[in-house]
Amino acid sequence: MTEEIIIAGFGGQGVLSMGKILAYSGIMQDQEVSWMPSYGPEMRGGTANVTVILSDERISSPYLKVFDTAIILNQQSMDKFEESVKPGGILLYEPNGISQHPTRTDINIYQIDGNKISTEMGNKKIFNMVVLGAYLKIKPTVELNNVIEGLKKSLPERYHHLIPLNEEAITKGMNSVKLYTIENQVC
Amino acid sequence: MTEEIIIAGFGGQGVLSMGKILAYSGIMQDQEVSWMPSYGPEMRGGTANVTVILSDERISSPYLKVFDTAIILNQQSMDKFEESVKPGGILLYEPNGISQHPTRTDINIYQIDGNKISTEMGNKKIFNMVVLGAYLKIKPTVELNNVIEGLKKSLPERYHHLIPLNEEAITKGMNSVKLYTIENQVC
Amino acid sequence: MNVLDIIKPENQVFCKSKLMTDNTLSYCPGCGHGTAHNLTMEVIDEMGISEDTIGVAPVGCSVLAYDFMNIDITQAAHGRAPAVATAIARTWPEKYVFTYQGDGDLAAIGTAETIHACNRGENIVIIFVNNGIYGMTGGQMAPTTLEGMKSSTSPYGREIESMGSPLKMTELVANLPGVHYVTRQAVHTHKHARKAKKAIKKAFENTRLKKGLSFIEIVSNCNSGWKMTPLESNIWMEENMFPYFPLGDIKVNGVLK
Amino acid sequence: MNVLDIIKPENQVFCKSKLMTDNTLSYCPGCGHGTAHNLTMEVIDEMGISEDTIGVAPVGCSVLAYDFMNIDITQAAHGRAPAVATAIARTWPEKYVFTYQGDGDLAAIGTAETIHACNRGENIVIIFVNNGIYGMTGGQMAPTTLEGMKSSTSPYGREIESMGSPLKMTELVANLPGVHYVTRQAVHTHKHARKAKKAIKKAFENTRLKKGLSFIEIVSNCNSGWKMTPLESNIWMEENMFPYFPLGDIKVNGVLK
Amino acid sequence: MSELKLMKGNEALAEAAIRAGVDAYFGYPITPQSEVIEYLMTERPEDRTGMVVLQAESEIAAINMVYGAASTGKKVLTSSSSPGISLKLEGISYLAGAELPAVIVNVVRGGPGLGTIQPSQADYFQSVKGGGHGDYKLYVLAPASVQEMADFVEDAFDIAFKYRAPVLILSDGLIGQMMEKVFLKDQQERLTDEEVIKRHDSWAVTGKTNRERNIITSLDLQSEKMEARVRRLMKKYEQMEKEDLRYEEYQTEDAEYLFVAYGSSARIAQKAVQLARAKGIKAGLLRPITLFPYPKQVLFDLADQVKGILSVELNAGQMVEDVRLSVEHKVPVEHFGRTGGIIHTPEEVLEALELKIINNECIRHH
Amino acid sequence: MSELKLMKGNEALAEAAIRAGVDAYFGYPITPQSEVIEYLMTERPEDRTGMVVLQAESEIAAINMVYGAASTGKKVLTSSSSPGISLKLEGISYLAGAELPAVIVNVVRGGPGLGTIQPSQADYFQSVKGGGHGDYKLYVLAPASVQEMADFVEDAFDIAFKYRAPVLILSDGLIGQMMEKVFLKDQQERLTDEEVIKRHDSWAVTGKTNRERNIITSLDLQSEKMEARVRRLMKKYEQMEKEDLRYEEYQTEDAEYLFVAYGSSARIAQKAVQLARAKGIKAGLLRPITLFPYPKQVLFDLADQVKGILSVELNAGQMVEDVRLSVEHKVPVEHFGRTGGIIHTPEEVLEALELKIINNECIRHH
Amino acid sequence: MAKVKGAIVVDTEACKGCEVCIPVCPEDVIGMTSTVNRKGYHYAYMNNPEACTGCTNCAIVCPDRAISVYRVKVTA
Amino acid sequence: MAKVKGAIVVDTEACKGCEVCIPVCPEDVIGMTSTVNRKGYHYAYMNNPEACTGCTNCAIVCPDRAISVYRVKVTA
Ligand SMILES: Cc1ncc(C[n+]2csc(CCOP(=O)(O)OP(=O)(O)O)c2C)c(N)n1
Ligand SMILES: Cc1ncc(C[n+]2csc(CCOP(=O)(O)OP(=O)(O)O)c2C)c(N)n1
Ligand code: SF4
Ligand code: SF4
Ligand code: SF4
Ligand code: SF4
Ligand code: SF4
Ligand code: SF4
Ligand SMILES: [Mg+2]
Ligand SMILES: [Mg+2]
Repeated sequence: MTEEIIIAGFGGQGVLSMGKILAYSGIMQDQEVSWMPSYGPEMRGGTANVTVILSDERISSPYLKVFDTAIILNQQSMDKFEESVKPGGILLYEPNGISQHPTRTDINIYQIDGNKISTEMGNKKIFNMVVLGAYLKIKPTVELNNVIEGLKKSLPERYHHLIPLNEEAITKGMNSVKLYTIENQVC
Repeated sequence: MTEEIIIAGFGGQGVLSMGKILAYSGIMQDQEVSWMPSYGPEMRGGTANVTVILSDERISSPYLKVFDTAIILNQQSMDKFEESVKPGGILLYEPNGISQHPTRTDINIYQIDGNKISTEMGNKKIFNMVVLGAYLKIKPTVELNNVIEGLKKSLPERYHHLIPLNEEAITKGMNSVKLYTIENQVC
Repeated sequence: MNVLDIIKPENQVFCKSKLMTDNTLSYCPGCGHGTAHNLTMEVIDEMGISEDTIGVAPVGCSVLAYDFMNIDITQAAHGRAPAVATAIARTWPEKYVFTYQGDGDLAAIGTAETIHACNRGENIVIIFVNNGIYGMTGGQMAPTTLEGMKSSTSPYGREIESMGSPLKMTELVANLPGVHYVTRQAVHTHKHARKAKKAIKKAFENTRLKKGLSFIEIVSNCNSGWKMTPLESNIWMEENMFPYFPLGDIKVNGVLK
Repeated sequence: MNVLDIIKPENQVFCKSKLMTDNTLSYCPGCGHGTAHNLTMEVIDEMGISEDTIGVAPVGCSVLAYDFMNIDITQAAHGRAPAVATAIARTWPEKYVFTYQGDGDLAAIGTAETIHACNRGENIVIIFVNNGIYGMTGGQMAPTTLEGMKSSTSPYGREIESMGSPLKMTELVANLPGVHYVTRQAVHTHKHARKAKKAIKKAFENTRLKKGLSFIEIVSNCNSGWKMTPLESNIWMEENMFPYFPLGDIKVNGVLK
Repeated sequence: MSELKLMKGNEALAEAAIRAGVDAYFGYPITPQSEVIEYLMTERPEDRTGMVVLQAESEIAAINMVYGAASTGKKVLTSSSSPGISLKLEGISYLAGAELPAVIVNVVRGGPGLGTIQPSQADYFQSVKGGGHGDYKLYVLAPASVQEMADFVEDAFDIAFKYRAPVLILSDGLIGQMMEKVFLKDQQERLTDEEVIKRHDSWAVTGKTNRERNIITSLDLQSEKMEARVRRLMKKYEQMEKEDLRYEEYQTEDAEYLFVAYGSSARIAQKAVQLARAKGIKAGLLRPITLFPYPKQVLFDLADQVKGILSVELNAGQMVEDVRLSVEHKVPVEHFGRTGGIIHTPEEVLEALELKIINNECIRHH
Repeated sequence: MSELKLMKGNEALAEAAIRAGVDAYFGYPITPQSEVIEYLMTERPEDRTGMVVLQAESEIAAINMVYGAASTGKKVLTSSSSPGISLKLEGISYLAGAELPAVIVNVVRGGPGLGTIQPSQADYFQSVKGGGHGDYKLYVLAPASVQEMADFVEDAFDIAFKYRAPVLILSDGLIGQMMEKVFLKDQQERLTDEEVIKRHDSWAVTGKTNRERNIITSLDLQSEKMEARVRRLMKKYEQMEKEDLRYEEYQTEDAEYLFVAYGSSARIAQKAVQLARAKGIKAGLLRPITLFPYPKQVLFDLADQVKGILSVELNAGQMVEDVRLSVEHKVPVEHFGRTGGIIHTPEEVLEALELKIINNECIRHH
Repeated sequence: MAKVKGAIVVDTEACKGCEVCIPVCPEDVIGMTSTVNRKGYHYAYMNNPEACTGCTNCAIVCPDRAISVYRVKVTA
Repeated sequence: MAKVKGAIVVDTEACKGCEVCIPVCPEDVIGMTSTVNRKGYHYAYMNNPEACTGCTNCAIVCPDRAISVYRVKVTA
C-alpha cells in the first residue's frame, strides 16, 4: 500500500503539523513515510503545503506532482491542486473561504467543516485534527490508536494532556465528513 | 640568433634593471625579447635573478633551465647557476664575495671587477653597467648605440643626464673584462 | 458635513507616493520595513531626485525592495551593499546612491564593508533597519539581538557570555571621520515617522552637497521573528530596544553629539 | 676587569629566549616584527605557559612566525586569525591562544572577524603590529597608512578624500564591551620594548583569569615599505605615527581610559 | 540501541552530529539549512556532550573557525547553502592544503547568484572539480535520504580523520527539508582533550610539550616543497578511489538502459525505473554515493551491458561529464535535468530517457 | 598608431585597461599581480581618462564594487590571484546570475591554500567548470604573452558587453611578471555618462527616467522564472561556443603527436615542439585561447590525424578532462604537469610525450 | 471659527489588518472590520468618522500605505 | 663602592647590521664593523667595551636577538 497525500492551506492552519502527525502515525504501524514541505519566503503569511507519503515499501521520490489524496484548506490551494488528484482519487476540502468549489467528476470529493466544528469545540487550534479525522474516515490508512501514538511521539511531554482533546476532534471529524457531489452545490 | 641569459645576484645589485636595459637594447635592434624575474619574499634582502632572452624569432618559453650566458654576482648565485651554463657557453662573474670560484672546464669563464671599477668611478650605482659592458665585450649581442637607445627608453626623462655616465661605465666594463682560467686561481 | 463630501480629489492630503509600485508589499502585517520604504520614496519624490537615484538592496526581508520602489535598484549580495554603493557613487558622482540594509546584513556579514565605506566617507546614504533579528531567514539571532532576547538560534535568550553583547554599529561608525551624519530613528508612530522622514531628507541633502556618508538607523520591529502581534512588538520595542538603542542624532555635520 | 672575565655563563643576564628557534628571522634588518616576536616568546617562557599556548599567524610578513616561534602555531588565511583563534579558544578553554596580525590583515580584509571576536569577548590575546603598510606584498597602502604617506598604491601620498582616513582600529574595538584590555605600544627602544613586554604579559594574565579579549597594538616600522633605513624609520615613526596613534593604555580592566 | 524518529534531514544531521561526538559546530544562517544550527541551539549540546555551537558573523568566519578547531584535532562541522559555500571556498582550499580533517555540509539551492531557495544540484562542479583555487579535491558524500543525512556525519568524520582531509556532504533543499524515519545511533562519547592529544599529537596544534612543535600551514614558499605537498594530496585521492568509493545499484542486473543520479535526483530516478519497468523498459539506476571518488569503473563495466545512459541531475548538465569520462564513449550518454529549483518528476525523467536515449538510438540504428 | 614598450604582463594589462577606456578598477593587493593596481595608482588614470581606481578593503569588497559599477553599465575591471579569486566566487556567481558585464583577471599562483606565489595553472577547474555555486560559466581568455595581456582587455570587454556576462582573463605568475615587447593601442575615449545611458538604458540602473525602472538581480523566488534565467544563460554559452571560440595551432598540419596547452604552458610546449621536430618527432601544438568555449571540434578532428595527445598543464591534471571529453576516446590522451609553482622545461615536456604517449603506444601495438 | 474635518479611505485589499494605525489616531477614529478581505485580513475602517481631523497620523505609519487622507476646512 | 660592569656578545652571523641597538645604548658602547658577515651585513661590536654596564637595552631592542649580555658587580 502506498498513499500519496498533499495537504495545502494557509500558514496558520496547522497544515505542516497535520502532515507530521500523519507521518508519525505511519511510523507507528511500521510504514515508510516521507513529509516534504514547501518552504521559503512565500510561506510568510502565504500558503503552506506538505506532501506526505505512507508506504509499505521504500519511498522513492518524496516530491510528487499527482496525489492519491488532496486535503485542501483554502481557495489558492484549490486552484493549485484540484488538478493534481489522480483519477479515482480523493479531494477533501474545508468549504470556508472557498469561492470556486471543485468541479472534477472523475474523483471523489468530500467536505469537512473543520472551522465550525473546532469553533464549537471552543478551540480553533484543533481545526487540523478535525480535518485529519475526516480524512481517516474516508481513508483509514492509519489506525486511530496509531494516530494517538503518533501524537504522543510528535508532541512534547508537556502537551500530552491535550491528547484527549485531539482525539475528540478526530472523532468529531470522522463523524462530520460528507460526500460532496456537484449537485450538492447551491447554484 | 637567440641568446639566453641569466643574471643573478643580491637584491641591491641592479640585477633586474641590467636585464631590463639588455631587453630594451634588443628591442632597439628589432629583436624579440623576454625578461623573467624571480619574484616573491625570497627577494627580501635575499637573491634576485632574471632570465633575459634576445632572439630573432618569436620566443617560446621565457623560463629556462639552461643558458647561453650566466652573469653571476654573488656566491649563492654561483652555487645555483654554474651548472646551468650550456657547454661552450659563457659564465661572467664578479669576484668580490665569491669564495668558491667556478670549476667547469667546458665553458668560457670571465671576470669583471665591477665593484672596484664603480667605486673608482665614484658611483656604486653604475656597478651593473660595468658588468653589462663586460658582457657586451664578450658577446656583442646588442650594439652599443642600441644599448644607449635602450637606456633612454627605460629611464624616465629626468634621469637622461646620467646616460653619459652609464655609457662610460659600459666602456670601462668592456675594457676591464678578463678571461678567467683555472690556472689563474691563487691556490 | 458628509464624509463623501470630504473625500474628493481636491481635498486629498495624503496618498501613497507615486514612487511606490502597485505591488503588494511582501512584508508581514505591521512590519516597519513598509513604512521605512514609503518614507524613503516620499523623500526622493519630494526632492524631485528620483531620476538620479540608485538604490542598493541586499539580502534580507527587503531583498524585494525593487518590487516596491519605483526607481532603479540593484540587488546586492548579503552584506556587500556598501561596496556596491561605493562603486556606483564613484562612477556616477552626481547621482544619489543609497543602501537599504538589515541588521544581519550590515552588522554581521557586512561589517567590513560597512566600516570601510564609512571610513572612506563615500558620498552615499545608508538606511539601516535594525529589528534585532534575521527576519528573512526565519528569526535567527542578529548582532543587535538584545540580551536575553529569544530567537531561533538563541532559543533560551541571548547570552552575553557566549554570544557577545548586542552590537551598536551606529555608535561605532559615528567615530569614523568619513561619516558626516549619524542618527537613530523609528517609524512606528506618526511622531517617529515624521522625524525619520526629516532625517532621511537631511541625508539625501548631504549627498547633494557632497558631504560624505549619512547613516540612518531605524529601530524597527519584526513581529514574525519576535513572535508578537504588531502592536505588541511596537510596545516591546519601545520598552526594550529603545533603552539600548536610544533614538536621536549621534553625529551632525561631522560633529559627534 | 677584562671583558673575557665578564663573559661567563654565570654572568649572563640576557640571551635569546629558548622559545625562539635557531632559524634566522626572515625580516628585513631592523624590522620591529623581530622584537615583537621575541618579546612575546619571552613572556610565554617567563610565565611557563608554552605547553599550553597556541599561536595563530595569518598572512603578512609574519606568516612564517612558525619558523621562529618554538611553540605550536597554526597559519591562518589573510584576515581570519580572530575567527581561527575563537574556535581554538572555545574548544580548548584552558589554553592560551593568541593571534599575531598585521594592520592590513586585521584592519582591512579582517575587519569583520576582528570586530566580532572582540565583541564576543573571546578569551584570547590579539597582538596587532601596525606598521602603516602592507609589508609582505611590497609596500601597498594599509588602512593605517597616514595621510600623505607614500606607498606603492598611494605613490603620491594617501589622499583622505579618495582613500579615507587612517583607521584607528584599536580605539574602535576599545568601545566593545567584550574587550577587556586595550593598549598601544612600541618596541623600537628599550623603554618601549620593556613596556610592551609588560603589556603582553598582562594580556596573557588576562587569558589565565578568563577576562576576555586583550588587544595589544604595536606601532612598528617597515623600513623596506617606507623606503628608509631602520634608524630613519624609527625616527619617522616617532614623529609621524605616534601623534596619530598615541601610545599608552586605552582600556584597562574593561574600563576606557 | 538506536532510536527511531521522524525528522527533517537538517535536524537528523544535527542530532547525528551530537551523537557522533562532534566537538564543535560553527555556522551562519541561510535557507534551506538554518534548521541545523537552530536544532543545535535548541538542543544545547554544550550541556549534553560539551559540544561547542557558535553562530559566526559570516560564512567566512565560520569556515575559518572550522580551520581553527580542526588545527587542534577536534571534530568540527559547518553547514551552509550555495552562496554561503562559495564564500567558504578560500577556507576549504586552506583546509585541503593544510591537510586538516573537517566536515562541510552544503544543502544546495538553485543558483547562480542569490538564485532561489528551492532544491538544486547545480553545485556538482563546485563540489567535485574543486571550487576553490589550486590542486585539491574533496571527498564528497551525497545523501539521498534523511537516514543518510544522519549516517553520513559519522562516515564523513571517519574519512576526514583517515586522510586528514576535508569532506563535503552534498545535500540539497529536498533532503534537508523533508522528514523521514531515521534511526539514530546511540550517543558516542566525545573524546576528552587528553584523548585528542594522544591521537593527534603527531600533527595537531594543542600546545608544544615534549616534542617538536606542530605547525599547521598550507604555505610552501619553495616550489619543490609545494609540489611535494600536492603530490601527497594526489596520493590521498588515489587511495580514496581505491578504498573508499561508494555507490548503489538498483535493478541494474538486467538493465538495458541506465539512469545515473545522486541525492534527491536518485530518489526520483528510482521511481522512474519503476515506471519504466511497468512499461516494459528494462531500466536501472546507478547511484554514486561518493561523487569523488566517482564510480568510474562500475560505469565503464555497465556500459558494456546497457544501450544508453541518462545522467539525471537537478542542474543544466554537470555530472554528465564524469559519466562520459567513465564510459569512454562506449554507449551514448545524455543529460536530463531541470534547474532553478524545479524538481523533475519521475514521469519527466522516463520521458527524457525515451526521447534522448531510446528513440535516438532508433535514429542511430536506421 | 600604436606604441612599443617593454612591460610586465601585469603592467601591460593595466595600461591597456586605461587605453581601452575602462571606467573603473577595484582591487586588493596580492602577489603576483599587485603591479596591476600599483601601475594604475602611479599612472593616475583619474587624470588621464577619468577612470576610477580604488584599493578595496578586501577581494570581496572589490568584486562587489565591480558588481555595483557593472550594474550601471560601466566598464569595470578587477584582478587578483588564486586565494583572492576564491573569495570573489560568490560575487562572480552573482555577476553571472544578474547578467552583468565585467572583466576579472586571475594571475594564478600555486595552490591549494596559501600555497606558493610561483606560477601555476591549478585554477583551471575553478575557472572553467564554475568555481562559484550554480549553473553558470565564464568566458575564459588565457593569454600566453605580455601582448595578449594587453590585447585581451579590450577583447574581454567586447565579449562581456556582447553577452552581458562576466569574462575571466586567466593568466599566471609567469605571464604577469615577465616583460616582453608590447604594442599598445591608442587611447580610446571613455564613454560619457550620456553615452553609457544611451547604450545600456534597456537594463542598466542609472536612475529611472521616462522608462520602466531597471532592476539588477539574480534572485527569482519562483522556480519557473529561475529556470528560465538559467536557460537564458545556457543559450548565451551556446552562442559563445558558436561565435567566439578562439584557439591557435602550431605545426599541426603534419603532426603525429599533439600537445594541448594554454597560457604559459603553451609557451613551453611550443619549444617542446621545436625540440621534438629537431629529434624527428612530428609534434604539434593546439593552444586553446578560450578555455570556455573550448575547441572541442578542433580536437575531435585532430584526433583523426594524430596518434596520441598530451595535455600539458602547470597542475596535477585538470584540462586533460576537457581534452578527453573532446577526443571521445579516439586516441590516447595523457596529462603531464608540474605543480606547486615549478615550471616544467621544454625538455621535460618532450620527455613526457615520449614516455607517456610514444613509448606507451609501442607497448600497446606490440 | 474655522474647523478642520477629515476623512480616510482604506484600500481594503492593501490593508493587512496590522492595527498600527489605531493607537496613533488622536481621535480614536479607526476600527477593524469583523469581515476579512481576500487575503484573509480584517481591515481598518472609520469606526467614528465624525471625529477625523485628517491629521494623517494613521496614514504615515501605515506600512502598506493603505490609507488615503482627505481634509477640508469648514466654518462652523 | 659597588660598581656594575657589563659586556655584550654579538652573534655576528645573526646580526643584520640594522643599528637599532646603537642609539639605545646609554654608554655609547656599540659600533659597526667595516667588514661584513656571510650575508653581507656589517655587524655590531663593542667599540667601547669599558663603558658597558650590561643594562640590556641593546639586547631587548635587537630584532634578531643577536646580542647576549653579561654583567658582574665589581667592588671599586
Ligand atoms: C552569503 C549569504 N549568507 C546567508 C544568506 C541568508 N540570509 C538572507 S537574509 C539574511 C539575514 C537577514 O537579516 P537582516 O539583514 O537583519 O534583514 P531582515 O530580514 O531582518 O530585515 C540571511 C542570513 C544569504 N542570502 N547569503
Ligand atoms: C585572500 C588574500 N588576499 C591577499 C593576500 C596577499 N597578502 C598577503 S599579506 C598581505 C598584507 C600584509 O600586510 P600586513 O597585514 O599589514 O602585514 P605586514 O606584512 O605589514 O606585517 C596581503 C595583502 C593573501 N595572501 N590572501
Ligand atoms: S519577517 Fe520580520 S522583518 Fe521580515 S517582513 Fe516579517 S516582520 Fe518584517
Ligand atoms: S617588509 Fe617591512 S614589515 Fe616586512 S620584514 Fe621588511 S621591514 Fe618588516
Ligand atoms: S487622519 Fe488622523 S484623525 Fe483621521 S483617522 Fe487618521 S489618525 Fe485619525
Ligand atoms: S496600518 Fe494600514 S495595514 Fe495596518 S491596519 Fe491600518 S490601514 Fe491596515
Ligand atoms: S648592555 Fe647596555 S651598556 Fe652594554 S652595550 Fe648594551 S646598551 Fe650599551
Ligand atoms: S640591533 Fe641586533 S641586528 Fe641590529 S645591529 Fe644591533 S646587534 Fe645587529
Ligand atoms: Mg534584521
Ligand atoms: Mg603592515
